[in-house]
This record gives sequence, structure tokens and C-alpha cells, in this order.
Amino acid sequence: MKRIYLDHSATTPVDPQVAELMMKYFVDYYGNPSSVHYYGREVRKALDEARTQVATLIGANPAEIAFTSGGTEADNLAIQGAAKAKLKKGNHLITSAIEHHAVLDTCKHLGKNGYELTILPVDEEGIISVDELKKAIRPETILVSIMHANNEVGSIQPIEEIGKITKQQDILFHVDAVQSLGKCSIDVKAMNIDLLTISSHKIYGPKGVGALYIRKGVRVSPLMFGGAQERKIRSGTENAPGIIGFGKACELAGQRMESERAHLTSLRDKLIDGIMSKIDNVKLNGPSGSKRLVNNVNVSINFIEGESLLLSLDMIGVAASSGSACTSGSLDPSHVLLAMGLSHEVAHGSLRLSLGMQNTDEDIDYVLEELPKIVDRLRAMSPLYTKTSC
Amino acid sequence: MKRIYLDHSATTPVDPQVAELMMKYFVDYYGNPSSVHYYGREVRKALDEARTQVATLIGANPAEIAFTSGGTEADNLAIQGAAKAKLKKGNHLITSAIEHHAVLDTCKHLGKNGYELTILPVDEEGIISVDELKKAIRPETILVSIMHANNEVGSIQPIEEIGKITKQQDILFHVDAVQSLGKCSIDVKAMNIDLLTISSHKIYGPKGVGALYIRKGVRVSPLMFGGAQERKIRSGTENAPGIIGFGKACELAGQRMESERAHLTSLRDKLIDGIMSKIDNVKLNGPSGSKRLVNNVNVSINFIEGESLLLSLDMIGVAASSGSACTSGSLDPSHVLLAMGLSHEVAHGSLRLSLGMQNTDEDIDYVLEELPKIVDRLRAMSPLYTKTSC
Amino acid sequence: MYSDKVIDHFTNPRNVGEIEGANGVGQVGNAKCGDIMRISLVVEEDIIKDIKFKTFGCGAAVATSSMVTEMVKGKTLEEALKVTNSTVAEALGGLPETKLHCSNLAADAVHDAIKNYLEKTKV
Amino acid sequence: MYSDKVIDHFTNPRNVGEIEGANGVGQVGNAKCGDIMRISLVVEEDIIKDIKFKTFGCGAAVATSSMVTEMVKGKTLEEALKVTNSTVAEALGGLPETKLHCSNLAADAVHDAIKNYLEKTKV
Ligand SMILES: Cc1ncc(COP(=O)(O)O)c(C=O)c1O
Ligand SMILES: Cc1ncc(COP(=O)(O)O)c(C=O)c1O
Repeated sequence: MKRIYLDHSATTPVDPQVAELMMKYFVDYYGNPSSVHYYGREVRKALDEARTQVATLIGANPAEIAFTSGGTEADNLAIQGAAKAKLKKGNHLITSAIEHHAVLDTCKHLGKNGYELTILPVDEEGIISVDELKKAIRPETILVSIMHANNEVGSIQPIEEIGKITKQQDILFHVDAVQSLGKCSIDVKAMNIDLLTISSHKIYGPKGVGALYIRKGVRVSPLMFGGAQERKIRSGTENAPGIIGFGKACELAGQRMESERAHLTSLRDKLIDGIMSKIDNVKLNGPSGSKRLVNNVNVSINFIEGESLLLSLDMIGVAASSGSACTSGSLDPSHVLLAMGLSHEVAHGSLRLSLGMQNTDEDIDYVLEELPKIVDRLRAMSPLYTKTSC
Repeated sequence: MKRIYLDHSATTPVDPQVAELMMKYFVDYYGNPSSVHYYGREVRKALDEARTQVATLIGANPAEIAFTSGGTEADNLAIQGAAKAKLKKGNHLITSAIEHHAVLDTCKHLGKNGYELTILPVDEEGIISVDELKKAIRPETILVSIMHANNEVGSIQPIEEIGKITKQQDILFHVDAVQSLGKCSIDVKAMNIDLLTISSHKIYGPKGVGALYIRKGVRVSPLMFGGAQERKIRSGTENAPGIIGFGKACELAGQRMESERAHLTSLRDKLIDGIMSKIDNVKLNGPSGSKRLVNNVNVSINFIEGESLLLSLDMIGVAASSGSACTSGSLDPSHVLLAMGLSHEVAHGSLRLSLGMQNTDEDIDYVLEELPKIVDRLRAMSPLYTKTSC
Repeated sequence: MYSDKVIDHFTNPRNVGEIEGANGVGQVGNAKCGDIMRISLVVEEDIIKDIKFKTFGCGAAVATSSMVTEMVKGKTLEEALKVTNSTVAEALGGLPETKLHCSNLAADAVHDAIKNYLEKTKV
Repeated sequence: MYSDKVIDHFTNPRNVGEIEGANGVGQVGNAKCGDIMRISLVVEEDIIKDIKFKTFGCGAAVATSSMVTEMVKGKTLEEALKVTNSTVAEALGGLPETKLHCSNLAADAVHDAIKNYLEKTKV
């Protein structure tokens, strides 16, 4: 069976060039980078190069990058670490209702443990209001954490505008850029970002590696104690092959960004237009055009439930995801879709198709051919659907 | 140049079988294990198998394993997590002076943040006294953290005895078994261990992966919040290839344990005997015989400094490590050697040679041939050495 | 995640639809929680002669609905009332832990339809 | 980590040893901190005619000791006193950050030996 992977926002395959490079550091240059000897030194050099590759993609200095075990750890390190380090100054945090759980749940945890938390709402396109953010700022506000691009609906937040405000008011600004890395250009200096989370496995690098950009002069308390690696910010033997792979993936992402943006945008718009015209009772979730992440398609298909849609797609070789409760791991459907004002029913029927480098026009044609049949079949089974409902 | 790697306690090469298996999960089965579709399901199955492989090696149930980004994170999760979860019961922690920094520094951090800490001394062989441990226990003691085998001097602690005491007194018992895994048999049930740290890159698995065994019924608070992976104990997209590689490494380690123990013990004793007989003014650090880790050799070579010894060895292709301040990343030499009563001078001249699977009798012969020459050369340069000093 | 039987029943669900002249109709769940199952059946002389379902829900919800219709079709009402959500899950070769509660209500829907039949015929 | 020059001086240190009839001897550091450098020199008519070192310490300590002996040999005392720890580090093509303080004391040892010579000759 031909398989079409349309779940790149969940994770990506490792680029063969990246995998090959890592292999070298598994079996040949396997030393501990802290070691004095040959095996350690060779790895140390490669680590330094990776740090530069990562820094370059986001406009940072290599010394401002702390490698972590992934986006989740970087988000936690940024938020827990900054909150702790800044507690003398204040205890108020601001975030948005559509953040990834790694941000939202960390903020909520702090909100129950001595900090005050404001969760900003979003509009129906999944975008926060800068005015509301301004109003939420208090003298004791120490951190604003707003994601760059949303992982479910692809909405892009007004990061530059927020950065100007936080800079002016001397508040730390953390941005989760896990989804935008390699797809939107990021310049931490120009955007006035103090802390930026990125993750390797969303840009064709290995899983289990991420990084936190920490602007020079900004202090975050560590989550973990130990061998004092990463300038004490992140102890633990460095995952050298993983970091080196991430570095390479960043380099490739930088080289490919422009052409990939064009490629993905064209596939995205073809897919959205096709779905909207071929299936009735469908709603596009998230903005369209330039406010939408280039590789994100998210639609609610009324009267059917997301997981059964995914299973049906899987049976014809198409891998996708959904914000239905049955796939969210909780009893409620996606908190992002609910925050955008969707009813539970409509949120249950959401389908995310996230595009990647390997996808082709033919892939989209195939999906546009098959998806309507699946929808028909599931709707015929649904007690909520009657032919007249359109 | 022939290269001989004698730094297996710092890290090991990845077994080619493990690397090959991981490759499959980088480029073919790359899905997110939380996904409903084919790519996710295939990975989920392999993760389940890895969990079983890891659990089997330590006598645990698969559901008692939480994967982490390494030994450091597992130590932090165990100690910070248990301390937090048990705070209602008490606030006293007990550890030893020779723990890895991932344990010791975490305990010290807690000691400055509302907890009471007892650090047990060790004898000149680097072993704690069970009697002193008993005396240190108070009604408010909630956690005892003692490593299985020490990473520098290879001393093996009386874990079974400690486990009986902590069990009887209803105190949590955490064991850092990073160095003993695959070299000593471990049975968490028989040893009455509640929390056990292990790390993949010390047993021919990939870096950046570890696990914490958490006995059924024991609660630890998470360090990180997010997607609720690993039963909410450790959020973050699973490092699937890494975990799968770790699983395979555990399986292989189990199969090889008996023969490796014999192989390593024989090389170790040959190396120790050779050094002691060929070089004057040398001291073996740590115990000998069965109380010593099978792959550890640690000697202090008087009148010379560790880093220059390592550099000299590196130049003839031998990779080793030292507890000298110049390699410890701090201004003091190894806290382990100091805790065993060594003077700073003698600690600076320590040399650790840690053996592995690939080492041969010829490797040892070569080291025994070359090391005395290097020592002579460095001593000739040393203001501390006079020919009469022996 | 799902057993082969679940996948089979999801892919080729038995007895989908609504019976025009049903003398018993039952429904459980609601769209908010993500699962709705509607059962219509024809009872003749205490025996379920015909049964059909419509389901909005995940794979487990569809498969249990399909399975329960097979299990009770041709059975007496008394026998059908003995079929529970867990016997349905068993018949499917088990369900994932997370699906055991919210998506496993098909037997309840059948019981609801039988109750509806009994209430109707009482009158 | 170390520059090629450091490695060269570590591998082939110049002027190792102790001069029997030295008229100036200096020593800095202590074994506790892990670095000791001892310099012995022969001064004739204000010029360093001969110089040797003995060093207990890391690669940087050995290399800086070796380098400093080369830098001051044949120089006047005044010139030698202008050689500092940082000019030695520079001459070696730089040292790792962590080595800049504790292991970079060779010039101090030379200065100490010159002081010793000057004190002796004053008497
Ligand atoms: C926006 C966003 N933030 C954070 C994460 C977490 O990153 P990781 O999977 O590397 O832990 C993800 C992906 O899972 C994400 O999409
Ligand atoms: C005894 C011991 N504990 C913990 C660790 C830390 O493990 P990791 O390197 O996987 O973070 C190590 C090794 O570095 C170790 O030897």
C-alpha cells in the first residue's frame, strides 16, 4: 500500500543525511565530550559546530543555546527556570489559552504554587489580542509566554509586537517556536525574544533533542543538578549524536526554508480548497493566508468523529491526526479548538493534515479523491447526520 | 595509530546491533508513538518491547519503568520527585559523600531549600557503613539515596543490607545503578529498592536515554509538565529510537553479563597487578576483589598530575580519565577521592582506566608497557619527585 | 492498539442503519463527550428479529455497536439483557484501557432500546 | 581543546630540569591546587644565560613553563620581567578558558626566580 504521511506537526522522519551523520557518532566518535582524550575532543568539536548551526537558524550566538532533551524540557526550563529566577521581582505570568501543554500545564502548575497566572483568550482564528496582553500586564509581571505558531491550527501570533511591549516593560518574553522553526524566519534579536524553545524532531532531526535559547544576561534556574554541562543550565552527559543531528537538521532547514515555504504553501492551499469544495458541512479551523503556518491544514468535518476518521484514513495509507477527545488523551477534545469557540461536537470532528518536505501534488490528489468517500461512509453511520442537514 | 579505549565508565560506543535497530526508527518507523496511525502504532509496539527488555534486566515490571533523557534526569526525578511527594511525611534525606553529582548536588540543592540532609562518610575503600546509616535515620527521614557501584573507584555498596533497613522503617530507597547495570546482577524486588536509576550510554546504548524504576505504589512528582507521556511522570515526545536502542542494549547486556563479568574481571586484575608491580609510589584507590566493580581500575600515581598523564596516554592512543581538578571541572580534585581520605596531592595524580567489552589482553599488555615510561617522563619533570622518594 | 476483530467490525460494520418500522429505539451518549449510539430493533414474540445501529464515535464505539447487534440478533429479550458492555468488549478480543469507559456503551444502547420496546408494549 | 603549540610544548618540553649552580630559584603554586612550577636560572651580567623548569601540573602548566623558558632565555632581566602570564598564553596560541587562571603561572615563577637572584646579589 502506498503510504502518505500527513502528520509532520506530530513528528518528522529523520533526514537521511542527518541519520548518517549521527551514525558516525554512535560507533566511531563515541566519546564523552567532557573527556580530555581523542574520543572526547572529536565530539566536543562537533558539538560546538552543532551549537553554531542551531544558533544561526534563529539569529542567536552559540553561547546562548542550551541543549535539552526536547521541546517539552525547553519549555519547562524556560518557564519554571525564569519564574524561579525572577521571583524576587514578581510572581505574575501571562500565557495564552492555545499553548502546547508543555507551556500551559507548566504555567498552571506554577499558578497553583505561589504564582499568579493570566491565560489570554484567542479569537476565532486562534490569535491573541495584543491589546488584551497589554491590559494583563501588572507591575509584578515577570514572564510572558506566547507560542509562535500553533501546533493544531497553525495560527501565527504577533510575536514582534509582543516583543516590543515586553522589552519596553522589562518583562521576560518566552516563545515556543517548535512548530515555526524552519518554516518561518526567526530572529531572536530583531523579535526581542528572551527565551525561545525549539525541538529537533519537528524539523527532520532526531527525537529527544531540543534547545532553549537564553538571551545573554538572562538567568534561568536549572531543572536538574549534576555534572554541570551546558554551563550548569542543563546537567547530564550530552546526547552528542542527537545534538549533532539537530545541528545538521537546522543547517538543512535554513538552506531549504525558502523553497519549502513555497512548496508547502502551494500544497496546503490546494488541500484546503479541495476539501472545502468537495465536502459539505466543513469548517476551516485557524486563519488562512500568511497568518497560517505553511504546512498546516485543520478542518472540522461535522457529524463524524475524529478518531474514526483517522482509522479510516489509516486504512487507505494516510497518516493524520485529530483534536478529538479520543486522541487527545483526555476526556475533552482539543483545548485549542475549544478556546477558539468551537463546540465540543465540532471539535470532535476535527482533522489535522500537516504537510512535509516529501509530500507531492499526487499525495494531495489522492487525499482529495478518498477523503470525501470516507466522510460519506462515516456520515451514513452517524445518527447526527441526515442528508438534509446541509 | 592503534587506539585503546579505556574510558567505558564515562561512556561506551553504541553496539552495532543497537545502532542498526535505531536506524530503522529514524527513517522508516518514525511516527509519534501517541499517534493513532500506522507510523505511531509500529513505534508504540517497539516501545512496549523496549520497556519489557529494560524491566527484565532489573527484575521489574514494565509498568514500573519511566524513560528519561538519561541518568542525570532519572536521579533528579527520583530525588526531587520523591522529596516533594513525601514532604507531608518528613523532610530528611540521607545520601553518601561519594555519590555522582547528579545525586549529591540534587540533595544539596534540596538541603538548601527546606530539607534536612545527612551526607554519610565512607571508609578508605569508598564504602559506607550500614551502622552509620542506621544511626542517621530519624522519624522524619523520607529518602535514602545510595549508589550501587561508584563511577570513579568502583566500590560496591551494601545495597541489600540497606534495602532491608529502609523497608523495615518505611523509608524510600533510591539507588543509582548507572555503573552497575549490566555488570552486577540487579533485582529491585529482592533488594527492596523503590527507585532505581539507569542510563543507556554506559551499556552500549545511545546517549540521552535513561530510565527510572519506580516501584508500583511509589509516587514521585514530575519535573516537567506537558503531553502526559510515561503516565504523566515524564512528559515530552518519547525519544523512540533512543528508547528502543536502550531496550536492545539491556537485552544484550543481560545475555552477555556472565561472560563479560569474567572477561572484565580478568583484565582488571591483570591491569591492577601490572601497574602495582611495575610502578613505584602507586596506590590502588577503592577495594579489591568482589567489592570492586569488574571493569574499574583507579590508581593514584604520586608526584604527577592527572591531566598531563591523560594527555600523554592520549598521545599513544590510550583514552582514560582522572579525578584531577583539571578534569573535574572544579577547582578541587574528585570529591570521591577526597571523601576516601586522599590528600589533594594524591587525588590530583589519580588515573581511572575503565574496561569494556572490546578490550583485550593485548590492550592491557600495551598499557603496562607504555604507562611506566610515561610516568618516568612526567616524574622527571616534576619538582615533587626525587629518585630517593621511593 | 485495536484488536483485529475491532478493526474488522470498524471496517465492515454489521447492521448499520435505522429500521423504519422499529418497535424499540434506544440511544446513549451525547455529542459533547464524543460518542452517540442509536439502536433500533424489531421484537417479535420476545425475540429480536432485526436490529440496526447508527453511531457517532471512535473506532471502539463503532465496533462495539456492530458487535452488539450481532450478539443479540435472534436472541430473546432476556438473553439480550444479559449481554453487557464488558461481554461485548470481550467478544471483540478486548479494548484499549482508555476506551473501556466512554466508548463502550453499545450494550447500554440495546438495553435502552429493549426498555423502550417494553414500555411501548406495556401501554 | 589545546592548541598545536601547547601540545608541542607539552610533548617536547624545552629546558626541563634543575640547574646545579643556579643563582636564582623561584617556585609558585602548591600541590593542593594541582600546579607547582619551579624555575632555576643562571644570570650573568643582567642576562639570563640559562634557565630550566620543573613542573607538576596539567598540560597547560607544562606548556607554559616550557614556553616561558624559551621566551626569557638570553633576555635581560628587565625584558624578562615584562613577560607576563598572558603574553605566555598568547605565545602558545591561547589557552582554554578554564586554564587561564590556575595553570598559567609560569611567568610568575620566572619573576619569582629573578627576585630571588636580585635578593641574593644585593647581599
Ligand atoms: C508547539 C509545541 N511545543 C512543544 C512541543 C513539545 O516538544 P517535544 O515533543 O520535543 O517535547 C510540541 C510538540 O510536541 C509542540 O508542537
Ligand atoms: C553513577 C552515575 N550516576 C549518574 C550518571 C549520570 O548519567 P547520565 O550521563 O546518563 O546523565 C553517571 C554518568 O555520568 C554515573 O556514572
